[in-house]
Amino acid sequence: MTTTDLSSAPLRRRGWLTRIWKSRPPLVIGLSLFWLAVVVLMALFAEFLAPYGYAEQSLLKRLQPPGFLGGLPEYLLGTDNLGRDVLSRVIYAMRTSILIALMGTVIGASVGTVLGIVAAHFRGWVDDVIMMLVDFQAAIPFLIVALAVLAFFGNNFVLLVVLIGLFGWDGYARIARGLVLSTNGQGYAFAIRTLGVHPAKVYIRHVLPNMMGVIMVQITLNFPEIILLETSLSFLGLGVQPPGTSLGLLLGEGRNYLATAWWIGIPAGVVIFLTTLAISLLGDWLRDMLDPNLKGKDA
Amino acid sequence: MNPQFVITKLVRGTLTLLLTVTFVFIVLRASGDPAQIMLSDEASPAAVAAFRERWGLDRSYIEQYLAYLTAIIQGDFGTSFRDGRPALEVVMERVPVTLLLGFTALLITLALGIPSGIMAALFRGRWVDHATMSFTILGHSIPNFFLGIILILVFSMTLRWLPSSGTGSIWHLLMPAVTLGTAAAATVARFTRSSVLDVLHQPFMRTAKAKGIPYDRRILRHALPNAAIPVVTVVGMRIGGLIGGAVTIETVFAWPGVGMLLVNSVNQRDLAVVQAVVLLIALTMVLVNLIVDLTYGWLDPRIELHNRRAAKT
Amino acid sequence: MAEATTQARGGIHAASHPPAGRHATEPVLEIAGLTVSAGPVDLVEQVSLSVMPGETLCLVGESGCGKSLTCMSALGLLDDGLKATGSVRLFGTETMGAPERVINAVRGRDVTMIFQNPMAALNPVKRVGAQIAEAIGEHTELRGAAVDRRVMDLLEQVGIPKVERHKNYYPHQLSGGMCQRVMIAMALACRPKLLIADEPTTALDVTIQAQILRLLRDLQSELGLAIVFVTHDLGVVAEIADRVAVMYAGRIVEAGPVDDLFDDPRHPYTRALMDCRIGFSREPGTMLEAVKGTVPAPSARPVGCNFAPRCPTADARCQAEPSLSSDGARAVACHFFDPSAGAVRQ
Amino acid sequence: MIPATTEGLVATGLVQTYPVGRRLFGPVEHFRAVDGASFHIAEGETLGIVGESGSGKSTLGRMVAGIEAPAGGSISFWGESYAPVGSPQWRRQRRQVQVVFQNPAAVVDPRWTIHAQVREALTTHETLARSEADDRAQAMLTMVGLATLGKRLPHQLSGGQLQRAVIARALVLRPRLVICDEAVSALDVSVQAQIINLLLELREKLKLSLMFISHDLSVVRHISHRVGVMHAGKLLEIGDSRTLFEAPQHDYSRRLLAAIPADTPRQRRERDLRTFGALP
Repeated sequence: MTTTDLSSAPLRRRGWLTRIWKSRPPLVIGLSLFWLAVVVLMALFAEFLAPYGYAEQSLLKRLQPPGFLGGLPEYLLGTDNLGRDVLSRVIYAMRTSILIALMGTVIGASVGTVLGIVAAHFRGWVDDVIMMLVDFQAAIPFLIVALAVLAFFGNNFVLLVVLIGLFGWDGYARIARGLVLSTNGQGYAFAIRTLGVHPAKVYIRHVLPNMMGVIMVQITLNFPEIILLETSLSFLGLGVQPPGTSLGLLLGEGRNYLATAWWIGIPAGVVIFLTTLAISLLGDWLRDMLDPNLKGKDA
Repeated sequence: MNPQFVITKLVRGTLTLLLTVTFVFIVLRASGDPAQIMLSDEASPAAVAAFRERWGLDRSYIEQYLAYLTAIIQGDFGTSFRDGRPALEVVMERVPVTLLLGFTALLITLALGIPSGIMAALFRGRWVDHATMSFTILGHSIPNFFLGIILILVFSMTLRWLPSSGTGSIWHLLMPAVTLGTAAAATVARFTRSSVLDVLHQPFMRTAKAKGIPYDRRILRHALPNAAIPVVTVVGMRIGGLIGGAVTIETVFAWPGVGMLLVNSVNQRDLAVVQAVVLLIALTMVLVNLIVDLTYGWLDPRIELHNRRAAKT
Repeated sequence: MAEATTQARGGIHAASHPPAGRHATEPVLEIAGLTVSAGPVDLVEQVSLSVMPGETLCLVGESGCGKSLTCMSALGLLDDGLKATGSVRLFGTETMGAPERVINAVRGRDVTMIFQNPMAALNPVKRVGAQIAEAIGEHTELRGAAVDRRVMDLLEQVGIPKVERHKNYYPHQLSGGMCQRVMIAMALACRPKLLIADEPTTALDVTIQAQILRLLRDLQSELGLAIVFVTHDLGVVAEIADRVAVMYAGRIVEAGPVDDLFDDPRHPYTRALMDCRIGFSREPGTMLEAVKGTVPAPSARPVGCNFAPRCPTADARCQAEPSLSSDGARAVACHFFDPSAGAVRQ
Repeated sequence: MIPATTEGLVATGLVQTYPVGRRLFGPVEHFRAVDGASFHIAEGETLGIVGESGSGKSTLGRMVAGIEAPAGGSISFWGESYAPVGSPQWRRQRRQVQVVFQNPAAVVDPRWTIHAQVREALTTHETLARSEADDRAQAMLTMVGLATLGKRLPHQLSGGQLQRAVIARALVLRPRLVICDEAVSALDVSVQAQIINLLLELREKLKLSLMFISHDLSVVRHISHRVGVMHAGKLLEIGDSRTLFEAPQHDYSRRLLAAIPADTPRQRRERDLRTFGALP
């Protein structure tokens, strides 16, 4: 009864770094949002923003350094070994990578959340089977599984998206299951059911809306990893196939020209890095906002 | 530790392995005629027939599955069509190099991640904390293949300090191991920090203080043993990440290990080798998880909860 | 001191439980003007109290009134981010603002503490015997087998059966009541003079609570130790207290000998607490005299008397903060209390 | 006292078991949480159940509430038996019997206003025009003393107010029987008195039957007509509240009653004198 005595408003000593970090909305969050907006705009309007087509070659202007480093001014980030504009290729690659990651996230979040709810609702063997799959997924590095599947089935876009969608579903399932179990046990979902409300209504009206915050945070954790998975696969030459393009593929292509024309690969790498960084920062911040108790203690 | 706990974990590990084998079997079957896929196009009809006979492809799926399972258990993963040698042999000769890389990376992960996580938690809100947290976010966000390329660009291409690829000396090992280790270190540091912070707020820490135990011994004797419990789990999980990461890193640095073998085999569709690698990794992960679980049981006496329900007033 | 005044005032407390060790005059704990704040919010305001050797002082109040914080401040155990000002003297030595080693010299040896949730208050990965041994090793010259002997003595003293076996148990293998006994054994390890008990029986069943209270009383008369006992339960107060301090919304509103307080509560809040008790002397099924409202959050405390918004007798004067005025035995923080008249005017 | 009638709830030989420590090999062991409890609750009567933690009193409450199906024994609820848990008929029966839990903050949806939550309970069982549902929810909130607070979200209410809201949500269904499982245990004493008064008042007004489960014997004694003592899954004795508290039959009941703290320090000394013959 008196446990609340101590929990009231613990405040911390704050240094200047902390103040910047925790100012509202912090500068880093503003920058992250700005960068994500740029990425989304580029992905949406690639046709209008890219100065050239992504496959448009001009063999006479191969391997030009970036415009601002003494190259041709019309190629801001230079050209690659086939004389294609690096900037345009990065913009189109953003579209592909973001699109795949978004689709993958939607698939993973929906599949995972639904399976988690199903496991917690039915308990018993259904729960056992789903949790066994979750454990299995967590036990084997997903990149290996993805490589194996691609090896056997060959590479195609749909398979790639489905594979990437299946990455991370276990996280959502675990979270959804935990939340449902706790609210079903002694919590509001259980209490509302004892009023006679149909379980389906309880899940749709009460449980899912209450879960959205945590799911959103999980998405911000999962999204960067999904981008990394796709770019890793493409980097290894096993994801998006030429003539299509993806940030990972660009970096992979650029790897062969590191010594002579580093600008072919590096911009794509920077874009991947900044995007995952922005989402991670945003996720941290979101988590702080959503759950003040967790402030700074999260994992 | 009680045998019940160990047996449960062993059974679960075996189950995971079985699930992996089943998964590979299903993928193998679903992807078409194994004889066609596993053998190269130039294989003689006799070889195809022998293959069919060997794997029982004309029998029912259950029988095929059992035949497959038996073969796997006997260590027969098929033949690499590239050089005609048993797949297992092809894989095993790559294992030592990968282990060297993996262990070095793991050492870097632990040496970097755990102390910085502890320091960040103990000096929460100070510069150590902010530096660590910034490092963890950067480490988490930067793709390891990109980090590898940057390192090559800086230390091999520009400064010419380190070799960019291959094996042979400790200098060859340095960049791949650092690249592989740092990302995992970020996760470990972050988790260690949160775990230590969590423990610092536990009531028993206040008890220790009330007992008059000085700060350093409170941390050493009470906080860290408790904080270690969840950290062990995350280190175990990161080992999976290291294996996944090794695939890309070995490719970036042309490190001739299992990861590079896997990528090349996938590219060339040398499926016998692919399945051998996948099953071998699954076995490794199961062993790692078993070790983690046993460590866990050793660190945390509460694990025995189910068995010894004792003296209640 | 207090005793004399009480008896002079009417002598109705002939059977009053005399505190042991009254010969010593120096208080073991003396808190003056203690304020605990979290940033701009004061959680505990201007609390003063003292504890004499051998006596039991009960700190009573509802949740959020600051009684636990007051105890934590006394031992320098406040969480980071909470700031305490004022004066805390343990055995005559000022510890507030003093370096950690000053308080560590007495903390765990002369003054010890037990907590509300005994299971969580013990380290889950260390055997209970080892946890007691740690306290002994920290503060005494005992080593090796002597420590072990002492651990078993202590466990026996607090009524744990089969100590040989139970000392090797982990906390989760013991029940809540047993864990609290272990906590008490640990607290007694170095023969303290003052024990601070923060709701030690709240999480326990009523039969276990009775055993623990009994144990504490026995130990007190045996060892002559002073106890500060925090509780929200007036029944527990009746069981164990010599003196009582009632806290409301961060302040002490009334303090005095336990019999006086039960016979004649003077602060309206104390009276309200007494009224809404459901004792066995009350006729079942009757409406209780419930005071309206709830304890305000620390950030939402009213101007003036904290109890005024809930007080049935409040008037314009209560806009100002009442001071704790004493008539010798009793101290009451209420504008309606007249120390010279000895009662609250109605 | 209220006469025992056939109207009401009759429980016969209730048993509940839970599997413990699922083992790999060997039979599943069962823990008997409730071991043969028989009693009845008449219309308008309050039955108190006291017991320490782990005595099975909450499990008993959950069976009587119909939330858990008993492993053995039977329940007749005003002559009707409970439908299988989760079935449509079971959901309709929820109208008849409601539960008020210990921790009100955990059992309300944090994102809905309390008015909306009370209304949801109502519209689950009745098809009503929006305005009528609103009015009836508001009337119920007024009855529990929350007339002006309906638009608030749960975190904007104190513990006592939230418990009132939970009571309103249960009572808006006009149940015959309400099970209060430690309903006032988590509240501060001053708030606890308010809620007990509210329950006494509503019980009268709505002719409710109550099953009042608590570890706090004084509270149970105050509110109950009859009281049952539970220990280790067994209902040791059950009887008229006054008789039971004055002359408990069972040895454990006597021990339990002896453990209750004294009302005043003087009572404590008198008791100690009786028990130990001398002051300590």
